[in-house]
Amino acid sequence: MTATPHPMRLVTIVCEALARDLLLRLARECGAHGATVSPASGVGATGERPADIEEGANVRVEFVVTPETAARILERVERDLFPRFACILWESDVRVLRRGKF
Amino acid sequence: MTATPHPMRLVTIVCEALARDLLLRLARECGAHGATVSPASGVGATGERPADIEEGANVRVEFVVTPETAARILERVERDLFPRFACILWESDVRVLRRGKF
Amino acid sequence: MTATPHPMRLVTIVCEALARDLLLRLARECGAHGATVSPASGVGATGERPADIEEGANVRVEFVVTPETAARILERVERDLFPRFACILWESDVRVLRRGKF
Amino acid sequence: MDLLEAIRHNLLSPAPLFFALGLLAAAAKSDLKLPEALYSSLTIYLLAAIGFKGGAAIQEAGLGVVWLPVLVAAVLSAAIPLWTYPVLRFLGRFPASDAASIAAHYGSVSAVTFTVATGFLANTSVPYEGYSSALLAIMESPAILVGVLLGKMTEGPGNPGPGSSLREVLREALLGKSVVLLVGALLIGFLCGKSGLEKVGGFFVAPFQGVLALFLLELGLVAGRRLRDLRRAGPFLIAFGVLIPVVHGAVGVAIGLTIGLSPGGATLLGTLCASASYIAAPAAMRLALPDANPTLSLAASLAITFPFNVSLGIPLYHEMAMRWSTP
Amino acid sequence: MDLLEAIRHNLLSPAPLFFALGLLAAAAKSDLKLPEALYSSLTIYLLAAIGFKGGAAIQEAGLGVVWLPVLVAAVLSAAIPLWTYPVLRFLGRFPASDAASIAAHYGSVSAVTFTVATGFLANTSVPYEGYSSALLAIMESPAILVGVLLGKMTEGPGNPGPGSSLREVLREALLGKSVVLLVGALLIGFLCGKSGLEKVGGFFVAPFQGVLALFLLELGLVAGRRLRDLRRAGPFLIAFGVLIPVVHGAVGVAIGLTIGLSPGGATLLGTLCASASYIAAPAAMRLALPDANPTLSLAASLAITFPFNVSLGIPLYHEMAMRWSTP
Amino acid sequence: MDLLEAIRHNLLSPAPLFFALGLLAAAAKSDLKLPEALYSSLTIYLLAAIGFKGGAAIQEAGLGVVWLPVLVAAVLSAAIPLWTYPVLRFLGRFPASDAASIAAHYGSVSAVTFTVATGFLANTSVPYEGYSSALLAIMESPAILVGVLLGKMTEGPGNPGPGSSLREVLREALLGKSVVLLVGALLIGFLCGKSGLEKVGGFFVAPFQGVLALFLLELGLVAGRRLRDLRRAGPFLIAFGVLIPVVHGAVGVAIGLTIGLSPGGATLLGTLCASASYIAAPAAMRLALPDANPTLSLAASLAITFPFNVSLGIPLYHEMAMRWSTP
Ligand SMILES: Nc1ncnc2c1ncn2[C@@H]1O[C@H](COP(=O)(O)O)[C@@H](O)[C@H]1O
Ligand SMILES: Nc1ncnc2c1ncn2[C@@H]1O[C@H](COP(=O)(O)O)[C@@H](O)[C@H]1O
Ligand SMILES: Nc1ncnc2c1ncn2[C@@H]1O[C@H](COP(=O)(O)O)[C@@H](O)[C@H]1O
Ligand code: NA
Ligand code: NA
Ligand code: NA
Repeated sequence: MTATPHPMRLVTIVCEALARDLLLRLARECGAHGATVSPASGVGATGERPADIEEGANVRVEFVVTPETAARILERVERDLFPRFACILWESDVRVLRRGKF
Repeated sequence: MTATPHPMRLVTIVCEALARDLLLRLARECGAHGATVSPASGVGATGERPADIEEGANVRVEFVVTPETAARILERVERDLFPRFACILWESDVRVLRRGKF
Repeated sequence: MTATPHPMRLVTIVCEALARDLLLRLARECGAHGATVSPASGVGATGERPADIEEGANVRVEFVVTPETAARILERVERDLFPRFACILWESDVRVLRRGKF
Repeated sequence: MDLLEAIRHNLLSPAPLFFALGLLAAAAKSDLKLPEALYSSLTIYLLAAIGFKGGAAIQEAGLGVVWLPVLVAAVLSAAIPLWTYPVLRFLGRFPASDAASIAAHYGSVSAVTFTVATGFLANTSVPYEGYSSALLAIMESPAILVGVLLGKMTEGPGNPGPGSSLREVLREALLGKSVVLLVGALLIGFLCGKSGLEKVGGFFVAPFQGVLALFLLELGLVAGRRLRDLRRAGPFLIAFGVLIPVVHGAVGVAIGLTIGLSPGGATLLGTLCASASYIAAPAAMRLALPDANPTLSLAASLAITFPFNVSLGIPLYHEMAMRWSTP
Repeated sequence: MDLLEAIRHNLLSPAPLFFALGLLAAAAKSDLKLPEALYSSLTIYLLAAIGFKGGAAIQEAGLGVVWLPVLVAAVLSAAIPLWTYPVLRFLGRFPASDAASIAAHYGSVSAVTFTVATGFLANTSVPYEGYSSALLAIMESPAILVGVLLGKMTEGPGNPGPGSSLREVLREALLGKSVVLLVGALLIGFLCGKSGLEKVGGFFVAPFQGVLALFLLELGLVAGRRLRDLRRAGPFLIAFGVLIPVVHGAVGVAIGLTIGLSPGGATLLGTLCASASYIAAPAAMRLALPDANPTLSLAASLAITFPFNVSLGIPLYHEMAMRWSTP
Repeated sequence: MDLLEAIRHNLLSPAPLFFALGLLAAAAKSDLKLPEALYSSLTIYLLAAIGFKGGAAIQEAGLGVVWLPVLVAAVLSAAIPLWTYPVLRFLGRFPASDAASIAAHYGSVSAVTFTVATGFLANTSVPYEGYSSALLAIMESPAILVGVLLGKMTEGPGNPGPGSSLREVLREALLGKSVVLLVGALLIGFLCGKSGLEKVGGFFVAPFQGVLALFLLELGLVAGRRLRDLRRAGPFLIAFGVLIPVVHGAVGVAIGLTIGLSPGGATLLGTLCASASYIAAPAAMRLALPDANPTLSLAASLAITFPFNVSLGIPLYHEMAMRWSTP
């Protein structure tokens, strides 16, 4: 069995921990089948976000999705999260195994 | 001294924390010279994996490797981990400094 | 409103937690406007770096920056961090929303 | 013991001094920091312990005694934002959402300030109603709800986005972790009574003051990092953060004495009115009023009002309670 | 004290009530959660404390007294999967690997259930053998080994993959963190004896019941999130999770009395037989029997059997022990 | 009690046994590990508790009594690297930066070793100066500064890179988290005195020995993982890690008796001289002398000197103090 990877999009969002649940719901609505969430702290335009009180911490959320789903997520994040939360997003091209999962 | 980056592969695997040691061993056998492990929680086909009890948590493991090593890791993960653990994998192209390390 | 992403560089550095502040300062001097820091443990040429005592842990720092800033960061990391700390760096191409932030 | 003596006595006790240590360490940019998990764990411990002890005290006192103070406290918490909001909006010239958010913080309460006050009373051997932490539990949420309503009323129409619906705010105000823990532990304490408290006293009672001291070290570190934000906040907010607690403290003490609380109990009600939330309110406001700047409210409550209360405020409210209670 | 009274008494104590609070908070989808590090820290504390106290008690009692109950307990742990497996396989129609995994969970034991039982005995002033936690320590591993053998025997041939070799399973069963801590602390307690226990009693004894209550809050939250899985598990597993503990409890009590344990000690042996593992077994099974669905076994042990035992089971086993011991 | 008896007594107490359990578990590659946050939390607790108790003791003793031992201790800490460095450089043939870094580790002190020593004295009912933890606090930094100077003097010119300037090293040595906590808590204890200590005794005193035992479990795990590094370190460093503490212990005991400390106090000063840092020094050296290999110094201090001191060293220094104090 040879492992042939399929092209897919990786969308990474870093935002306030408070926005975690909203973000996951939003992405599910856009068609994401899963998500990986890691703790993070950060510095950015809205100052330092140290991780010691959860209210101030960031989360780093990754979605591996099809290009169409990625486009939908980008649009929703731009509309619903950017105006309300300290948040950044980037997107890149990746290859996955088991395309059917995404 | 100018910093000229060399092409390399980044293989990222998110899986049950329990599979951590197996995964690291497997990748070493395939020729990976190092690994970076971060804690993660997640949602996917096998349900929510909250981080509060370690048995249920995920880890996110990254390997920066040559394309040949990457291919070997993909094959082994597909064969040994996918059938047994909740697990996803993606691969992307990166550039590194100090090619000799990888 | 359509969300059109702009090309940008993602520079990821994994290094000893002790080097965190130096790295953030260095990147700011190179022109990075922000950074995301996650906890990590790892294995590499300098042995295992388990996360249980902070002195031994790694951090994983990501910068989303312009290609010019990325080049500057690579040069500084090569000059200032590589000789002194256990450290690896990789760079990749990403697309972001809100180009003005970076 | 006169006021100055009481202040000196209060300042030279472990809790405020550990807070000062945290402030100084943050100001000196020391790398001292507590792990995030320790911060949350201490919060959980303190809320569970406060609730449990309060519940056991309610059972001892009987619900017949407790209902009036609890009702009055709930009304006070809901009422405070009603006058705090116009002060901020028209005197302080804050935007509507910021005024509403800050008003909600000051109507809600700080469990840690409350606890420092009970420690102060214990050290000066002033008795107080054991069920007072029921007042703490009831005062968390009403102000948050009123604050959100104030903010929403003035907000223009437009896409509210997910999470800003009134239902979600209600949920956050009533099921937020601090409320659930405090009220839940209160109920458990009430059901278990004194015998239950004895079983777990080695954990929830004996180490309590020391845990509080450690927690204040962390709060000092957090507040110290917030000090920078204060400069942006401007002199009005700083004055507000010192003066409004004195007003609310006086109101709380007076009403407490009126409804028949002991001077110790009235001191605690005054302290609760004077204190500002920095756990429940920030999270709820961030979700409900995203336009409000969280830096302003958190800097005011954590870096001004909290230190003021634990150093000077509490002895002051106690002094008021003593003077106004002697006929 | 009759059975109903004992149940009421048991339910109205802090530990089960905090568990209920956790269940309710999870059901109401409150954002209350304990940091992961606190969960592991409390586990480590509880295991170290249980082991240490048990070891000191063994030293006091003398090895001559302890060997027989320990041996019997080990045999019980190994035997339970032998009859539980066919019940699950043929009555419950579970696949072989699931039947083996669940059987291993029910042969192994739950340290927290054990601890709630010692608390119950202490509160009702029933004496028990101090060395009973040696029984807890010995009963963790045998069932896991037997369960793995059952699962492997029936597994078809094929690529086992890394980590599923018998050697690795043995390693996980004998060197898994809960076994190492419990047995290690037991040895330390045995070597230090009573004087050692006095030195560390302010940490390992005084706050113990309170820490347990906090831990049960967390377990309640985890179990609450598992409740959804139960629907998938089906009615057979739910009935199994309630009935099998009663059977095993009766067996444990009867055998305990037969080998000369006091009614209190027999209650504890019964509780151990009735309890199901949710710390050591899940990790070992996940590695050894990857085809088994971890959701099934964890939902049964944590969301059914555990709450049943800490609420109704323990008073019931105690009642059995009292009745059957009076001649 | 003769030396052998004292060693046996010391070894059979919880703290060293938990350390041994950690060592064994790491050697057997058990998956037992403590969460990182627990490690930092225990460190913070221990340093705060040690400092607080020491400060309260200074207030009781009076500054007039304390200044001389404190001054002597500071000088000792600064002086030790001056002779340790040439030993490592010329006998051990280490590179300059490694020699300087190891010398700094051995001039600085280990709070945990100190604490095990106070436990040993308490268990053998030997009185000691309560303010001794002031000696611990003062001895952390001087050796670090001297070590850095030694390393820098011999370092060739070249781009030092960010963070290696003397100012940053001073900052790390004086504002590093362990120094800030220890000195800060000492000051707080001094200001609060005995009455303050009573308030927080249920947290900072009663559970202390037990917390220490748990912390030693973690240290054992960390040291166990370092044992592999020892092979690379070579026999010289192993001999160094055992012999140099004996020399420093003797020096500390002798000087302690000379300046009028009780035998107990002299034992503690000897222990401090003999102990090597593994919290403050590693961090400071990593920043100041990046060429030094952190594996060497940490393996020596944590995997050789620390276990030696807590098992054999402390009874030995105590024996010295007893012999040399009787006229
Ligand atoms: N250029 C950047 N590179 C990486 N992470 C960033 C960058 N800018 C912002 N972030 C992350 O996004 C969070 C919010 O950013 P901001 O809205 O700019 O405060 C920060 O706390 C960082 O974690
Ligand atoms: N589409 C996805 N994007 C990002 N992470 C995913 C995705 N699907 C699954 N994961 C991660 O992989 C883990 C296992 O996935 P699964 O096997 O689908 O339950 C999840 O807990 C997530 O952390
Ligand atoms: N090939 C690799 N892939 C991913 N992470 C690596 C790799 N090599 C090293 N690392 C990370 O970089 C840290 C320092 O590497 P080293 O300097 O090789 O010890 C390690 O602890 C790992 O976290
Ligand atoms: Na208030
Ligand atoms: Na069982
Ligand atoms: Na020393």
